[in-house]
Amino acid sequence: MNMRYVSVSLWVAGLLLALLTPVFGSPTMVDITFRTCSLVVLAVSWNLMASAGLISLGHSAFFGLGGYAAILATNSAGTPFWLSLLGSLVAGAILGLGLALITGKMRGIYFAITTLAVSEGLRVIAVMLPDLTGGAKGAYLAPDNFPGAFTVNMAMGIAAVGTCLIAWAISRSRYHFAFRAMRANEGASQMLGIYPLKYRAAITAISGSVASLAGAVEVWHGGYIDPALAFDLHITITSQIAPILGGIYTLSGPVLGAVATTLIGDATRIGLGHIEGASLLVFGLILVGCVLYLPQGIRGGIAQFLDRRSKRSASTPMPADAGQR
Amino acid sequence: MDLIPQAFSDAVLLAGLYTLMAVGLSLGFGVVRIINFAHGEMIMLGAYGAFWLFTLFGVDPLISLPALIVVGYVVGWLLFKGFIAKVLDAPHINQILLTFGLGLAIQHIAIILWTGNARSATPVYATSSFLIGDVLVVHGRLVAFAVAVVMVAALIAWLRWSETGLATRAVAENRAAATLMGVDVRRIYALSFGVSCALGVATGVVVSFILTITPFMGFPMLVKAIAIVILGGLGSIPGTVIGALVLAFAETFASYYLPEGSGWAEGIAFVLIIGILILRPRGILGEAVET
Amino acid sequence: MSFEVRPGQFFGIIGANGAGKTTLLNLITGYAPPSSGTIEFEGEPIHGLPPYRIAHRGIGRTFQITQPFAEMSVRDNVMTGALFSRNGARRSLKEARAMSEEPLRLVGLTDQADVPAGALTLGGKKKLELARVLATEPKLILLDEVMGGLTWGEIEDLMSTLRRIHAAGATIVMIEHVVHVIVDLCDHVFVLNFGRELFRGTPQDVITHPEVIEAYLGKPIAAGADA
Amino acid sequence: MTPLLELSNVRAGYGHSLVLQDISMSLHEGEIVCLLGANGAGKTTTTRVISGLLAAGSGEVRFAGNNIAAVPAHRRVDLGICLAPEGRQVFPNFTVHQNLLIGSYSKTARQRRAEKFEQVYGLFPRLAERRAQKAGLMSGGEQQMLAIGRALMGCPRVLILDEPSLGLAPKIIIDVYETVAAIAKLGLSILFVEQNVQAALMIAHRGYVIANGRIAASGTTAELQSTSLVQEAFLGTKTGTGRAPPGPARLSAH
Amino acid sequence: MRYPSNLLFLAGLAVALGAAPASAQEPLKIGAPVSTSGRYVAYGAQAKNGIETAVEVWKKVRGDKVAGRPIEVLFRDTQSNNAITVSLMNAFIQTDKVNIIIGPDGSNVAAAAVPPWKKLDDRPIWFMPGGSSDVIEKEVGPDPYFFHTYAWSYYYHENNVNALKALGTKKKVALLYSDGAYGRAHIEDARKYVKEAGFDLVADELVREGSADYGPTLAKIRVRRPDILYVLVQTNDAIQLTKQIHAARLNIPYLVGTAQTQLREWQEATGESQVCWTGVTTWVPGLNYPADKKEPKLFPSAADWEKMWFEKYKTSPDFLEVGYYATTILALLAVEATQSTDRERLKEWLEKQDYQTPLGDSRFKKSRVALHQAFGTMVVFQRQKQPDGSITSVLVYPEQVATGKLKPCTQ
Repeated sequence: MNMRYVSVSLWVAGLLLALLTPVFGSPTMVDITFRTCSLVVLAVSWNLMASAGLISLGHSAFFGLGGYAAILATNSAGTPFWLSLLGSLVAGAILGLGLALITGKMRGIYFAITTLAVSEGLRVIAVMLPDLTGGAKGAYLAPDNFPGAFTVNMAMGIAAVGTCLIAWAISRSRYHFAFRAMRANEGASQMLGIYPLKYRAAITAISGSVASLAGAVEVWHGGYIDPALAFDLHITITSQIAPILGGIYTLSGPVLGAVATTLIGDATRIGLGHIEGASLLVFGLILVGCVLYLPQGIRGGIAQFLDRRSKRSASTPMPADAGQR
Repeated sequence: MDLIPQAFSDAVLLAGLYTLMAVGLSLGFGVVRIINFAHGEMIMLGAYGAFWLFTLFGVDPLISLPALIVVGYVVGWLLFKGFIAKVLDAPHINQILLTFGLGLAIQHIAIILWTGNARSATPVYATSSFLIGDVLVVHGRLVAFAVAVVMVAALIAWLRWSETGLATRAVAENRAAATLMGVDVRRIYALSFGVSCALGVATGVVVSFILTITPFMGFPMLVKAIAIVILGGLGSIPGTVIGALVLAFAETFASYYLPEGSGWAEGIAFVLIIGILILRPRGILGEAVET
Repeated sequence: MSFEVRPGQFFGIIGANGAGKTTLLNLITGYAPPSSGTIEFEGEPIHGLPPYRIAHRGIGRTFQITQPFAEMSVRDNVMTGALFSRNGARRSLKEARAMSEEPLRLVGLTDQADVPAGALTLGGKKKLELARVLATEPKLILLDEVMGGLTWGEIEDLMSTLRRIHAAGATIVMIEHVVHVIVDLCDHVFVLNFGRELFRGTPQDVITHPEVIEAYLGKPIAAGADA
Repeated sequence: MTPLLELSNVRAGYGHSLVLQDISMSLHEGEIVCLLGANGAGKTTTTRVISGLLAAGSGEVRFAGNNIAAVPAHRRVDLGICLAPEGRQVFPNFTVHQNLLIGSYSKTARQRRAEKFEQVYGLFPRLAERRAQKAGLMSGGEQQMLAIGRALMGCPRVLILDEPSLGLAPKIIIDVYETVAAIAKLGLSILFVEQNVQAALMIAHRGYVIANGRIAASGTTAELQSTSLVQEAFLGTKTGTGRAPPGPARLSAH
Repeated sequence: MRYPSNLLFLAGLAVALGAAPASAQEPLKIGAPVSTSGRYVAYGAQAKNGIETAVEVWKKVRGDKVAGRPIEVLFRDTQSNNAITVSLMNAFIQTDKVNIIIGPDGSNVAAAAVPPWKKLDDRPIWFMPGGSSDVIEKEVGPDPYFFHTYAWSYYYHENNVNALKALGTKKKVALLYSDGAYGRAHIEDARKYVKEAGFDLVADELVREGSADYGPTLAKIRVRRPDILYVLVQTNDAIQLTKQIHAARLNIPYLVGTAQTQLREWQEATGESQVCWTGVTTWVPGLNYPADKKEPKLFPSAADWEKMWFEKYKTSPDFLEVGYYATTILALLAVEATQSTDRERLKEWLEKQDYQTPLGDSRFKKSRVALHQAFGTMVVFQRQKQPDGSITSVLVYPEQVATGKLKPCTQ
């Protein structure tokens, strides 16, 4: 029916929200939008890699690297805002490429653990080179030319919209075919002429660069960075909670999931902040509940719901092979 | 003074602890094929259990160990029946998220019950030591090592000689063939998940008097345990022992012989993991199990 | 073992289970390296090349255990073949889509083009693999037991499809268990047994050759069997 | 007399593909029945349905008169249905002895373990010699013996052997079949799957020929040997285009 | 600094009208970012206890209102997370329009809170009873509205080294610090003071935060035979490290710790191993500070206050709890005294006030960079075993408060 119409208008609404909130929104709205957009970037980025069959357990590596790249470029060379973001994009892409090269044919859990190891390794480097990074006590961004909160908020909005556009463009390109084929069966995909390493490198570079961008904008937003939180596993986890909650391997799923994750996170944090431990307890339980009862994510849940309704109204006959398992 | 004997002794004792830390995770993966991201929380629960029994009732951790192992088994069994069993056929990533969510919840239940204060049990042997020549051996570490050896030996013996242990290995090697032998695979899953959690709890008990207990102590240990399990090859118990030895020796010798080595030690471990995975994409002894 | 296939041939390979047929295909397509010997295609050595480069040379294959990209639609599966083959790089999605129509029609999957590949029957999946290979515009097609597990009707169907493809000029090497398919389709047959050549010749030669029949139906058990 | 094992109109498959279109067959107490057919015809799937590894989509599987559709695979071993699966599937890191031990894991079998060990080691002296050897290091023929021995340890009433000759040299195949014949003398019912028609017909009482998920022919050994139907099912010598798919051909009633 | 002139005007108007009825209904809003989940949860709980107790005592002594306005404390969970802290600070200032901010607790979240606060022109008075890291001080700079009610990291080492000077400066010192935020924030000043005092620095070793085995580092220190082991690690590490040092039988006469030695967490978890350790702190049970003369009920003597706390919580207080208590009371007094929430007026009052709190003198002084710093008076104490077997804190420095002498360890 007019599902397409609904989804297009939702996309447009989201896009406007991301780009107009910094202009017109109240401080609370600006803040929530900023964090949502940040998570959108990370979630879409994570989902891009997952779509090619590469499950990352180290997305914080990109995020943290982006943050440090921005702060180093700005503090040491006075790099202006936009240029520092570009630097982070490049740094993330290089790390992504490197990851693709060292992981080679690794798949599944081995790839995931390697990404985790890369993230932890970068954290150790950040901790152990205090002269460069400020070490564990962290470092402040000291810009000569702070572009203003509005610009930073806007940058995150643009980053989110841009990341979604990249994901959309990929979904309409030949790359989409290669990634899905690799995810389904990397061996068989080769027989169709797909060179897995090439596409692996492409997707890790793209995914890594946008995740780094999120880290860079966050640094400009918060003005402070330290290794424990830049390379926090929590970042990795939220950037995969969001797509899985929303609907993995889809375009809209990570975005839906990012919105839901941010809202649930805020609700539990503000609603239960006065009880020690309660907010993350509830968050954990919600996570468990979602995995158990919404295995296809919010998107899948909605689709199933609509499907069931249309089935009931049309009372379609059971398919012929219903007898099989 | 020659530090090599001391370094060697430190590394071996640490390897014992690391083995115990990782062996439960390894068993859980080998049989159920799930990496339990709440394994660290089992360690944490074990540590709190031993701590409270020691502090409130004066029960020595070594005496409470058997009872806590049973509790750990039951908790693991319940977690399996209540949650894990429902995602056995789900994608890996969903399973990871489920166990991560469980871990997060358990962590914060611990905060609500016991606050976030740091604690540690203080039996006498935790801080006494003796010398063999120039080599200093801390009783507490030796105790932990002994417990680790006994537990791992018991696990291996159980897997090798008991009827159920054999069935467990059969399931790990070939689910379908095990079913054809009359083995109830689901029951073995629940059982080995329980044993895996019991081993986590046992780890917690022995670190309760060596390390600091907080609701967050589990996660860094989990990361380390995953590293060891991957190093050794997923699901292989001898591999886990080798992985623990490699990691303990690398860390200890780096700490002794590199400038600021203690700080870099962890980084070395991760470089090692990446290196070994590049050379042997399935870990050192990783042939036995396919993923 | 040595053999050669000439352009335009319809070459059949038969042999009992475990005779090494699939290994042979894996060697040709680069999934396994040969421990010794050479494999040449159009006069150039191809052994040791990775599978995707062999695909780029114009060799396509299907898998004995079908390997469709389950979550992609049937058409998308076929389009993937069109997009990444020799000439795929210069192709737009639109062209690839247009190109996938013909293979889909040939194997008779046009009606199911928008169904996820995982939802096809075994026969459907075998046809899909064939269509996917055809979309790569191969000079040489290697078929690994495409008939296995199909109903008679499906087999007849697929046979006529293969005839059309062959008639269109493709060189085909097919491994098959269903011997009558080989007999009907092929102009050359190669019989493998325990990793070695047992016999080669025309289909009629093969099915009347006593050694072949023995390899297929087994030797009578002489020594000491008491039943 | 009701057959010990009976399949009627069984359909089964994996995911969306139906492998068994319609299978009906039976096995009586003390009988040796072979299931013949080309690769991919559905032989292994049939054994998986009988052993419970795969649920039948429709149709009935009856054992000793009871429908066992709802009985899970591991409980069927208790009933006495033991399968030596295709490709042997021994536990490679177990010793020979441990493989046999786990073979008698089921409750019924456990009580008769000592007796069974004696029997299996008697039947397979080679296994007795290599009892401490890791199964994964043994030759194909030895592994096959082990797989059969392991199935025997489960105190089967029906022993199902899925392609015991697969990948073995002819001489070894003879060994394997000699053993099967010897096992048959112990009085249990045997259903075995074969591609090697000659070998199979030497020891079986009756046979079914399965093609494309249906029973294409059935009959006594003599009947199957004397006709060209088997050869036809395998080699398709009597082919013609546009021919209707062959229905099950019954050669004789029994 | 530029202030919007209309804000000044409004402030003036508010003063002119005194406690106008309209503003009387408006509650006094205190923004309290506390880490009630995540890794700083122990600190968060203490911070919360401190503020809650202060408000309770205030209500008992002065009634439910301050300057005619009800008191509203907005506790918000930082989840021990940088990004959340940033958004909390923004929300406090922009959305909730809080009048005063007290917190946050853990050093990293405290550090993260600085830029968002500094960025906003209408930032309220900010009390920080937690973070001690010198990067925070440098980043805040000489900001007029920032009130640090805790000791900066270098205070620790100035006091610690002064106490050690009593031993003579011929001593060999081994420094041991963690690669975590605490160790990194402290090591430079510790080195500086140790060297300036003329001690012989024989070892300077780094350990990993959360390490399971300090054996290698301790073995390296052992061979240098130091007289003083000076340790800079946070509480969690300190617990396991203290036990390992005890077990390692290093035979070092003086074991010098910093903040953690005062914490009951550390004391309870280390058992016999804590004997002989010194600590440096702003608060220790048994301080003999008298009650304040003007506000004896809000600021009773240290001993009375400790008793009150013990009755409520059944444990003795930790320094964060005292710090948050004293800070909150000070904030309420400021509002009450000025009858205003205007930051200029509050600042002026705060700069002039002088109370004797359970945590010592409340006067704000200049520190290295920052303009306002109070409650930085530190004492050095040693955990000594008493004849009855109990282990107590004996004050050894400064002399005015000392109740005993620094004794070498006998192992």
